[in-house]
Amino acid sequence: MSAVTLILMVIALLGALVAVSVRDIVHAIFGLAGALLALAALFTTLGSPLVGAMEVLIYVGGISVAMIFAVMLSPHVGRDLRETPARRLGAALIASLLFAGAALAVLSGPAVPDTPEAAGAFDPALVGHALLGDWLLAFEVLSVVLLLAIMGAVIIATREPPAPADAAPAAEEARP
Amino acid sequence: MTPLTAFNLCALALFCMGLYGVLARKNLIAMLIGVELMLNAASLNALAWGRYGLVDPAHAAVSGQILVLFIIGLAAAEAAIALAIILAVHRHRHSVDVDDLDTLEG
Amino acid sequence: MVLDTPTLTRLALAALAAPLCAFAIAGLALRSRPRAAAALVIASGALTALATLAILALADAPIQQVWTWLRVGDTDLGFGVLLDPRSRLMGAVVGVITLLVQIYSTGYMAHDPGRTRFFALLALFEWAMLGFAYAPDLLQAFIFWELVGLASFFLIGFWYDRPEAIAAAKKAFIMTRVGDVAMLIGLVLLFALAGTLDIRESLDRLHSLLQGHGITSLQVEVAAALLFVGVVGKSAQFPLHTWLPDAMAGPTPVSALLHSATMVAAGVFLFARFEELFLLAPLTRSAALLLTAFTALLAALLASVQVDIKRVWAWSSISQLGTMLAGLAAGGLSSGLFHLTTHAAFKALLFLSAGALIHHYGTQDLRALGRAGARRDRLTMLGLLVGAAALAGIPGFAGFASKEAVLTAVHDVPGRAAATGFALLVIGAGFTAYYVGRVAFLLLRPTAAEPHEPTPPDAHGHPPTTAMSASILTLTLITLALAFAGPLVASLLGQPLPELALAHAVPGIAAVALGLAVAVFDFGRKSSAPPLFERVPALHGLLLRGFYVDAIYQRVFVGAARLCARALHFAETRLLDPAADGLARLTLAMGEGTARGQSGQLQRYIGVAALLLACVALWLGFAE
Amino acid sequence: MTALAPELAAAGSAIACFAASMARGPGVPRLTARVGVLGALVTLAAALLALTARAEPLAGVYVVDALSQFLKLGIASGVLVAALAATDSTSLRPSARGDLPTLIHLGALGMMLLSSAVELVTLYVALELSAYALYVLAALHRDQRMGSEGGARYLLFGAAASATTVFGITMLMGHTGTTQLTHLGTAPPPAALLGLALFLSGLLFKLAVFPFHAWAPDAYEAAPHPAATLIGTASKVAAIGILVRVLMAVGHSQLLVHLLLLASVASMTVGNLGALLQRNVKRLLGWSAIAHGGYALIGLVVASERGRAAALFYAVVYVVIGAGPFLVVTALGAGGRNPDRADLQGLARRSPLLAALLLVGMFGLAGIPPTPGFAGKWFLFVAAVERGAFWLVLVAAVNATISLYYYLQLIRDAWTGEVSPDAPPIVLTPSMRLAAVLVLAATALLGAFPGPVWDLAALAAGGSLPQ
Repeated sequence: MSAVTLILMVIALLGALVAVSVRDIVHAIFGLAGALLALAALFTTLGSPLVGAMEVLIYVGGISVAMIFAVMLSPHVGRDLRETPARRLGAALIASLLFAGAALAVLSGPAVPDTPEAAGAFDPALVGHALLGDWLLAFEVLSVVLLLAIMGAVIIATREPPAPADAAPAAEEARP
Repeated sequence: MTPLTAFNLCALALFCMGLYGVLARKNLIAMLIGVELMLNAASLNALAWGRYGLVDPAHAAVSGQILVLFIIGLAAAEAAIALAIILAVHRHRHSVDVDDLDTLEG
Repeated sequence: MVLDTPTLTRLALAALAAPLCAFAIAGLALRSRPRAAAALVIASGALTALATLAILALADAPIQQVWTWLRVGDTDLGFGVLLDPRSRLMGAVVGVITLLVQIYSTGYMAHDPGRTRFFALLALFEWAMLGFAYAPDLLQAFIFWELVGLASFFLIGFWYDRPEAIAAAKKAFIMTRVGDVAMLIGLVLLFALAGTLDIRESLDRLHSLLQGHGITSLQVEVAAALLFVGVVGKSAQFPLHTWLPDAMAGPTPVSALLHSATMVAAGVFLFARFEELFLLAPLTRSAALLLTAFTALLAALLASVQVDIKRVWAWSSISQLGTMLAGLAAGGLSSGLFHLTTHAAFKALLFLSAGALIHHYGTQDLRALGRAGARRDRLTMLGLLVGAAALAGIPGFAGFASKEAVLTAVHDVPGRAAATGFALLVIGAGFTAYYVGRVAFLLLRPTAAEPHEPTPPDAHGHPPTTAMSASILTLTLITLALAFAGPLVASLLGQPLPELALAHAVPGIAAVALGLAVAVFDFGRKSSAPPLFERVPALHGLLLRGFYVDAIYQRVFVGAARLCARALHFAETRLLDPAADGLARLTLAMGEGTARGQSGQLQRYIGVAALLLACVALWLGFAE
Repeated sequence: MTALAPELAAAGSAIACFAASMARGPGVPRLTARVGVLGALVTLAAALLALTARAEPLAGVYVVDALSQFLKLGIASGVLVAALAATDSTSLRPSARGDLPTLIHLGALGMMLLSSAVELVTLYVALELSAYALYVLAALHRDQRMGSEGGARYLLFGAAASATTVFGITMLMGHTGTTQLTHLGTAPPPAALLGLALFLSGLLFKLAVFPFHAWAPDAYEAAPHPAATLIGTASKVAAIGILVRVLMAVGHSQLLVHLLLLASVASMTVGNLGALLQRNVKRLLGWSAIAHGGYALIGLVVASERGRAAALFYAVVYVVIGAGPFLVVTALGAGGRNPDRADLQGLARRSPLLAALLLVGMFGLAGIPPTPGFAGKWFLFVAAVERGAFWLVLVAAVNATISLYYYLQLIRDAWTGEVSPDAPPIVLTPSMRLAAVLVLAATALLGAFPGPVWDLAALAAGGSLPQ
């Protein structure tokens, strides 16, 4: 394992730490973006430049930016995130317990033989063939999911048109 | 420690940090950040297994990459819906604090 | 004449189908036509009564017919009927008593706006009880057992706009449920031990398995004990008895039915149905004997201090049920079931005549009824007195023969437990005679108005209608006739009633005589022109006139009784009631806690899920 | 083509509804709802037609077998009820009317794909399709505060669960070297077992069982009534079905049995206790659904073919008995309002049909014979007793006894309560009537003759995966 890989891992973890712990939501999103960039680089070192590129395009360029927009679109919310120590402690306890247990399980299992790199396997053309071969159905379903997501996001995010007459005002709040 | 184990542990750490974010954060967007970290941990794990571990590289390494591509695609869809719902919550509540989601109780 | 198997099966099915159809039609289609509904229900009741009587009289060997509905592996699930002597007897009791109560109800409920619902529920009640009596397998028995509980829940809470009726219905439901859960566990255990749902086959298999050491006697004891807990709940035995007196909140015909042929009788019949199981479990049997005999005494004591006539009869039911169960626990199948039969008749009679008085005078207070002139309702009072004589166990009346049979059966069992039980039962019999006499005197010889006048009689009362009087008269005749039915029941069940030796009978008769005598002294004395009173001092003058005797009696006998009753009352209101309430409240509170934990704590729930996953991970990590 | 008919019908229905909702004019919601019903009918017919179809359109990735076709039948039935409920436009906020049918059919498509997927990546994508459709459905009443909040909570819990699932998939995939269910093997190393546990958490979330249950009452309450119907019926079938398929492939290891046992016992208890004091009918149904998920898991805990068959049977039966109460809620909840117990008072006088529907549904949920709910519990209990899981049956029986309390209370409210004077008259659309009659008839039929469906379930549970 090269030093570059190690450094990238550290950057990803530090970015993640920033993303889940800083008090400014915008900083947290930048932390996420940093972690994602480091991950994209890691993906490339793992022989998957295609996936790395997708990560940058969709995650960093799409999702993170959408989050920034969402923050900007919610003007009543301060950028300040303040959690009580008890809450953080409880969350940290659960997360570290899970980490400890899973790490034990990972380390205690039979050592997986380290196979050398199989050069042909990482040709993007192979990925393309696989997508339109074995995973054709999943690929098609993914397109339906994306359509659904666009539709859903549009439906939910659009402001309600002024209520027609048949919407009784009593039904406005179901529970007092 | 083999590189594979290192990658596995790194992914696991990312996953647990994401989980921490989901559990500790009050802001809905910040919780969503935690979820994205968890998903990326899965991506890293899948690619690491595809690169180092799998017995049948010609087929299985590709399946790791395929899975990650699907994860990225689905995450984008999920984020779109999630952000739309968060904005809808904000319209009613003027808040995106999870503790304020108290209309449904009991 | 003996009918063949197909005819009998068809009769049994008709007896089951009639009330169900009546319930469905009356409940769904005749909601706005109460008279038609009542007529339909009574017609179905008559059909059922005739069919059950025919089955009782015209059958020979036991018949079991099951139609399989589902088959899973080796276990059949179906619906069927089992017509053996026990179920035939029980079925006839249910059919006849229900019919009479239904006829009576046309008068009693004539002015109630919900009487369609009432009659529909009566039909449901009959169907459930009959289905239980004829059930050939464990599951069917349990289902109908639950339906009996369900129907009584609806009937006790019939006047749903009265809070006490709702409370009583809930109490009955929750308390019997405690027993039901235990019983369900027992039934499942029985099924698991014997590997079949068929009741008779499972009992046979249990017997051979026990002999072949396929199962331990402890397992059998546990199964029997669990079933017995179900009996305790359903038949209102100590300590699950407190729901029955409260169940008075239902209409009086319901009480009559509930206390005689259905509901509480279901517990006794369950014991009789599984008699063979209990015979294999001597420990449970002894405990059951002691507990039920104790209940018999305790309830008799409490009945002695009630002023509400329905409550007196309610406590007396608990006491009499204890007596029946003690007889069954002593192995006296025919004596126990004989007492069940006579009790069904005379208790229904007592409730129906009490209901007629209540209906007429608008009060349930014994003293007020007496002062209002209850004795002028001659037919009603005749019925009440015949029933009372039977209940008291006066020789020549129905209750005497059956109670003595039970006492003898208990006496014949060797061992200290049975001896104790016998003593408790005898004392209980004495108190029974005492409170019966007390009721009779308070009604017949009213004292002058007390300073704290109980609720004034309702001026808008109605005298008993013809239907009511006819029912009471019929039941009176049945009660009188049943005094001589002992040998018939014994030959039906194939187990002779125990010989009535003088040595066994003397304590019982003496206790009854003593109890009656004390009642006479206690309540007959203050009257102005007492014909009984003049005859009694001629017999017991010395004893009665002695001031100290009176004082001692007051202090020791009645005082002790009162004290005991008060202590028991205290224990009941302060310990048992809160315990039962507490149980219910605990369950509800747990529900509340579960719902509260929900209040928007999204992350807490994700946290719990993650924590559990972390535990799994740790467990897996360390397991390796 | 026959083999894929149900999926194609669901996809076609979604497209048709989408097209109908694009039209302009005041009649569009009604038109869309009708197209939705038509589509649901076609889907059900297709599911019936394809019931005996067997095919492997994409070997090792997607199979059409006895299990998948049985599940599709159940899903299609649930979708039909939901689509019929969606015609009651008064129960929907105006903003939700046009889009509801499209989303219902998209969700159905996801569930159907889920029941046939035998490869982890495909399974994951199908799972997400059905999940996203349900998230949007739950948040569809976004003009109400409740709608958006319920949607947010459902989505965030669901997103965390699905991230866990996919992490589990990567662990499984890594340790076993395959993404095909049949090749996973039955004796994986501990890390793979952990992966399996993480993977299952997503499926348990979908079934709403402990500890992934908490979303159910919220989502039920927040979602429009027809959407809640879909979440409460068809979605359960898919979840149980995929659990059965996964367990058939990986075998019942000790760990899994313990996990499922915990989930089952805890769900029954938590669900029933939560429902005990609910006055809001939909929340009550949400809690009781958790308990029913627990009952169904009994069949998987006992790890026998008969147990799996019983679980499948219970899931499909639950569609029928669970649908009735949801239809009642739909009819009573005008403007997306959630009826509570006070609204049920005197229902028998206001609408005997609805009261009968409620009665039958509650009897079914309580497991009182001769409803199919009883047969379902009976099969589960017999399967458990056969395998010696005596005390599991006890826990279930005690829970069923507790549940009687709140089911009977609803019946009592509906049948003996007084009609409040300001209660508006209940107007049932013809489609709602049809739905009510269909559910009643199906309940009666299934209750009297559970045999054929049981045979189908047994066939589905016995069919091994193609190697």
